[in-house]
Amino acid sequence: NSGSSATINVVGSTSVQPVAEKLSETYKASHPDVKINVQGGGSGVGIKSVAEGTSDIGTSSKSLKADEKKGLTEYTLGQDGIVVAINTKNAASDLTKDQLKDIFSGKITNWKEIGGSDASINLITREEGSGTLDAFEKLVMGDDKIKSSAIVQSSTEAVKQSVKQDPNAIGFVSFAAMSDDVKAIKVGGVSPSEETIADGTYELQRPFLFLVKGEAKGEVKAFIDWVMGTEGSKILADEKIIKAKK
Amino acid sequence: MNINKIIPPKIAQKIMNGLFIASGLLTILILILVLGYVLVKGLPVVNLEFLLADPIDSGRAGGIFPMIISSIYVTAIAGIIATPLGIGAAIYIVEYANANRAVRLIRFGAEILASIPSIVYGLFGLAFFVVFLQFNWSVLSGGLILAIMALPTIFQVSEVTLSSIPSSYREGSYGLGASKWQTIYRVVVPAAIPGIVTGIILGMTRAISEAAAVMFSVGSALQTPISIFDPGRPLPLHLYTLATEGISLDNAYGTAAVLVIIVLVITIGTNLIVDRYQRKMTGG
Amino acid sequence: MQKNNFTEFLIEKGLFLTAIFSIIMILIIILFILIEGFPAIQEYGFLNFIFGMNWAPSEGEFGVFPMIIGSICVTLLSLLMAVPLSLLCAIFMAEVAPNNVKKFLKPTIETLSGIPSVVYGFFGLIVLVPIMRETFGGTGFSMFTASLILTVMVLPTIISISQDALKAVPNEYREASLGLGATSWQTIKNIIFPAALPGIITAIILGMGRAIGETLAVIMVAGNVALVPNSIFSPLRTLTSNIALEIGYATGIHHNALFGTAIVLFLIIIILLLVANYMQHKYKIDAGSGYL
Amino acid sequence: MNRIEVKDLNVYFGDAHILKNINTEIPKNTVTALIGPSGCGKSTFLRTINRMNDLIPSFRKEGDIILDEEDIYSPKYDVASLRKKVGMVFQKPNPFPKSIFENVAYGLKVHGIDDKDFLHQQVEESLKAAALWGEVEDKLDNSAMSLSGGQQQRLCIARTIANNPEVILMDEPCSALDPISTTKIEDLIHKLKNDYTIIIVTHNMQQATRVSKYTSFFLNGEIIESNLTDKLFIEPKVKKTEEYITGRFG
Amino acid sequence: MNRIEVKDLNVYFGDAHILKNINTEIPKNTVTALIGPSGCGKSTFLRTINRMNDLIPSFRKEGDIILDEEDIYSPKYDVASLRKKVGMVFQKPNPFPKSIFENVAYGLKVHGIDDKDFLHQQVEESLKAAALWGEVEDKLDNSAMSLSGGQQQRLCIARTIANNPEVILMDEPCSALDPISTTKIEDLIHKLKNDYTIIIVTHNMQQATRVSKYTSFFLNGEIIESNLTDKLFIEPKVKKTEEYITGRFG
Ligand SMILES: Nc1ncnc2c1ncn2[C@@H]1O[C@H](COP(=O)(O)OP(=O)(O)OP(=O)(O)O)[C@@H](O)[C@H]1O
Ligand SMILES: Nc1ncnc2c1ncn2[C@@H]1O[C@H](COP(=O)(O)OP(=O)(O)OP(=O)(O)O)[C@@H](O)[C@H]1O
Ligand SMILES: [Mg+2]
Ligand SMILES: [Mg+2]
Ligand SMILES: O=P([O-])([O-])[O-]
Repeated sequence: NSGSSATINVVGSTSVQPVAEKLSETYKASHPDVKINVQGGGSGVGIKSVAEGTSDIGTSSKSLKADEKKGLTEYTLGQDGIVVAINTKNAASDLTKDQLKDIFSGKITNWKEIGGSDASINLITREEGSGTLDAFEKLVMGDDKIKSSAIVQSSTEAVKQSVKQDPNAIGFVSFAAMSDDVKAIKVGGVSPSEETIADGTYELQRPFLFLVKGEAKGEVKAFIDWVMGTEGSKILADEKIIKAKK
Repeated sequence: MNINKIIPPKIAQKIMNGLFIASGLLTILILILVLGYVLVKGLPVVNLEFLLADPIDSGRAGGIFPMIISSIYVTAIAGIIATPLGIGAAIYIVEYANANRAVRLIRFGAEILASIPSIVYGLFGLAFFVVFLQFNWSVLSGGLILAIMALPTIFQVSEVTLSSIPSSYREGSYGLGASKWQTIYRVVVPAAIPGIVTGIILGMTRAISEAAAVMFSVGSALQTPISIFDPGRPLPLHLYTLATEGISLDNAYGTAAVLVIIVLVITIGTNLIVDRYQRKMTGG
Repeated sequence: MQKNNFTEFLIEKGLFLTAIFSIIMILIIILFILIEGFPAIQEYGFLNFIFGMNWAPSEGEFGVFPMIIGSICVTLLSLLMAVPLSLLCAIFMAEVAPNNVKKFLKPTIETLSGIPSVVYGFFGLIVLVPIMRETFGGTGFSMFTASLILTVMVLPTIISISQDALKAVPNEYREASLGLGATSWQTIKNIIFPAALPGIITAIILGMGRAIGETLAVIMVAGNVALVPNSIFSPLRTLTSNIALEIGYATGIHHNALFGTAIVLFLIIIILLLVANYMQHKYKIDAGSGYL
Repeated sequence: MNRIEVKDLNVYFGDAHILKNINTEIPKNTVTALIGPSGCGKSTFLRTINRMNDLIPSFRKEGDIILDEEDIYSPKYDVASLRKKVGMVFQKPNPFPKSIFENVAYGLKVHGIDDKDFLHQQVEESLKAAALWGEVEDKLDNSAMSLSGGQQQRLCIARTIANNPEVILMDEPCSALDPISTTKIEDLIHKLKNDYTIIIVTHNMQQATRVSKYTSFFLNGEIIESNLTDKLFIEPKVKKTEEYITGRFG
Repeated sequence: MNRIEVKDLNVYFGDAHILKNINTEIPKNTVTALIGPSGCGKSTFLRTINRMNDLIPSFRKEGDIILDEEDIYSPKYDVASLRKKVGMVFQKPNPFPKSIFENVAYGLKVHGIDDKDFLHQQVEESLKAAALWGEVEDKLDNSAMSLSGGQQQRLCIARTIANNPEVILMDEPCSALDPISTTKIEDLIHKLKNDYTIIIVTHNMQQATRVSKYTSFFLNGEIIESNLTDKLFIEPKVKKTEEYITGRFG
């Protein structure tokens, strides 16, 4: 059904979903004849469905692997920061990337080793394949693996709630979804903010992507052009999706 | 029976009564805790605007009207399809089938259907209804998935109830020259109504509260579905997105509260009707 | 008459179609799962898949053994808690409670099954997990926490269906037993419960189906650690959680492996159902075939 | 003329041989009484005539039952129309869990009659014939399950005759009735016998003599003696019959 | 001495006033017969004495029933022991869906007896007393549901007396029985009456005169007349009673 009617199906990443919805809401106001359905499912579903042609635009919250890229055109909406979050009662506040790596790989197991009280560290990670985890692993863990006994949560909010409830927990969440009921840790002295993400000094970040099979055409192209244009960029900025400076 | 000698019947009765009442109270406590949790957290955001407005900003503001309509759509489709299929199959098994192996196979099939995880239904729905049958992301696809999910509950509960109907009712009817089908729909099914309704309620409450199974098939669209081929976003799915992506926990609870109230109204209403019906039939 | 018989014939065949509908659906679903899941099992090896201890898709490791244990443990533990509580409560409602309590209790309990799993998940995450952590130590995410949530989730199914089965037992039996001076507990135990047993077992099987199939709520409170749990307070991952957690991102062999998980789940469900059916068969009472 | 002919009938429930070599004829427009000790197979015999035993899985029969020259067990015989033609009052009253009115109207409705006035009139007439009208006319909408034992029995009689059968099988229709109601039911039987063929099971010898023209004596699944009622009771041919009807039996 | 005293008893089912101002006494170790037309409240009266009507939600009563000087409806009265003491044979035979043996042994087992030999002996004795032994001794393990109507009725009698009650309520215990079985049950009643208090509902006037010492005549929920059976049947005081027992009623 792609292209033939004035309906655009946007399918994929649940992290991108709210932004995509906001975009389609505004776009439809000025283009009443176009219908845009935003459907979640996850980045994998987005990549798969756009490759199979069942959706017009696939969305992803992580960069694609080489074999996934085949035949797809990527449009980067912007960067989302990954914030390492701890409980507001926790005294720790600044960690280096190496410390983070040691914490998540299980070499550091007690908060007192890194400036907190004497309590063991409860690790909260994300599920295999999540865009957030993908970025965190690439940027922090390097060749090390996250300790296999770490608690796995399947969504940004669930990680936030887990950290909010447990004074000894540590996890990582999307910058766009950050709020002050948990505490953001400085990484290597840099605290996450729109500026530090934009200029790349805050290193933990991942892209939000729109994917199209082949070249974008017709209504789909019009929509993507609009998204990448000034009006779209303004909305993306409101949603804390940050355009990289370089 | 030996237990009688160790614990006299009267004491046993007292102990068991204690246990019954304790478990009744425990269940009530759980009820109050869970329902109370949802209502206390959710009711503050529920007002007329919340019920009747479209969501704004992915649901951070505005209301949940399209979700209510979507929920009605998918649940109705599920009910319209699963109820006759479930009851029909139960009738066939209890009243017609006598080949024992086929019966056991069908029963076993229903039990398996009842145990399949909703997420697998979700994936199956995507592959089968959305892609293969070309129903696209629509309330129809979602409703069909929910129908398959609700089917085994309706079937199994109806089957048990139908087989507990005394055969003297059937004999009375056959004795008057009623055909098999007349006997079934005039005597046997009416006598089994209370149980069948329990099955339908349980099947439908499962359908109306399901998110994972429709996640990949209903479309998640924020606008109100008009035809069954339009995409929609049933309440549980909206709630799921609001809650897990950290969009608005308050509105998530509000959505949950609305859903709970809808279900509560439906179950209480149906139970009252069934109760009155049953008393009229049996003269209790 | 001729026409009448023809109608009857049509009705019978129509009902037959509805009856085999679930079989057809099952076959389609199984086929779908097999097609999607088979490549992974073939590539990774059936035994490696089932008995492998390590699940690490990024490294091409697909062992589901810890999840098999997780699913079975969580299901059994929750049934262990839910079945006695629900049956006692069903008896309470059918035989003991005053009329107005019954009238209020049944619909509200049924409403419990209309609360979305996500809500149970959040309830567990925000209310139950901290309590568990403070009471039993650890992270609070555990088999026990997940089982508690599942217990609450399957209560309505088991209670409502068993309660109906109990109520359907003809009053004559009750009167006959009470008339002999049996206490109401003796009447329940010796007469009513056995007569309602087929319905009660159906209730338990449906409850079991719900427990083993539940996903979203379990994900939020079980911890999802893919290791064999060593106590009921350890976190664990179930087969269904495994699918739900990763299916949104999985592509290629990883995607197939998740469907392989579903195949394993199917096998477990079939084994559990066979056991349940065997027990149902074994304890079925012979009600005779009398007519008077 | 014979309405029903039974030839070499043998009935089994599983291994138990319940009816043994039954050969008998039921003449048209008369009342035939079946007597015999409890458990001898009277109900089984009645239930074989309207194929009610078909519902019991372990049931098996040999021999034939011919109704109006047709074998009722032949595969092409329509069972529903058989049962419409051959009405039955069961031994244990088995009202439907419906209102009193619906119970009596049931047979008519099933056979396609839905004219309200006609239904009401038929229900009233049948209940009057079964001597129940006076007790229930104000509560036709109440559940039949709340009637007393004897009232339920009369309701089942009304339900059967409302359906206008040609043959009526009555399995102890007066067992739960007081003498006055019994008399009324017997009057009903007398009235019906001009147009209907009636088979009645009774334990009451006086009743058998009062209502029936023929009587068959069952014992252990066999018909020991069949004769005109007057003859059978006054000069029984078989010793066992005599012993039974004089109460010196066993 | 009086075993049971009934004082100003009124019974309602919902709005229906079923028993009206019943005042009567049931003397010890005698047989009292209750007679009256169908639907007059006899079963309801019996079921009020062993509190079986408690199971019917719409049941409501006023007045007192005193058994051995105790009010059986007082909150602290133990209902189970009341029903053990006051056994009942129901109007409609209601065997359990269990084996014949289990049916009869049920009461004993419930009261803690599990000695196998003793159970067997009791079951045999009770079945013999109820004149059923001969017919079922080879199939004690068969389901009680496969018995004939009269056999089920005798089974229920056996089940009740196996339980050794002190008071026995019998609601038309012989309605489905042939004359010979009836005689045997009447013999049983004669034997029991020396040690037990028996109340029997019967539609059979002869039976009432044969077995009972006292008779009460019920009509429309009221006791019209109570007297020694001989007196009541020979010279009834009330016109209605006379009309009823002579069959000229209504
Ligand atoms: N559960 C009930 N609800 C309402 N009315 C009832 C109920 N049970 C009995 N009745 C009514 O109470 C009256 C007395 O009933 P009962 O069973 O005591 O009569 P009975 O004297 O035993 O009659 P029978 O000889 O026919 O058994 C009847 O008119 C009957 O319709
Ligand atoms: N479903 C059954 N399975 C096995 N045996 C049965 C079944 N139904 C009846 N019987 C047996 O068949 C015999 C005849 O039963 P039937 O009901 O015909 O007796 P009946 O003459 O009507 O006796 P009653 O006067 O007591 O009603 C009995 O011995 C009974 O135990
Ligand atoms: Mg019989
Ligand atoms: Mg009565
Ligand atoms: O849904 P995701 O953005 O986590 O892929």
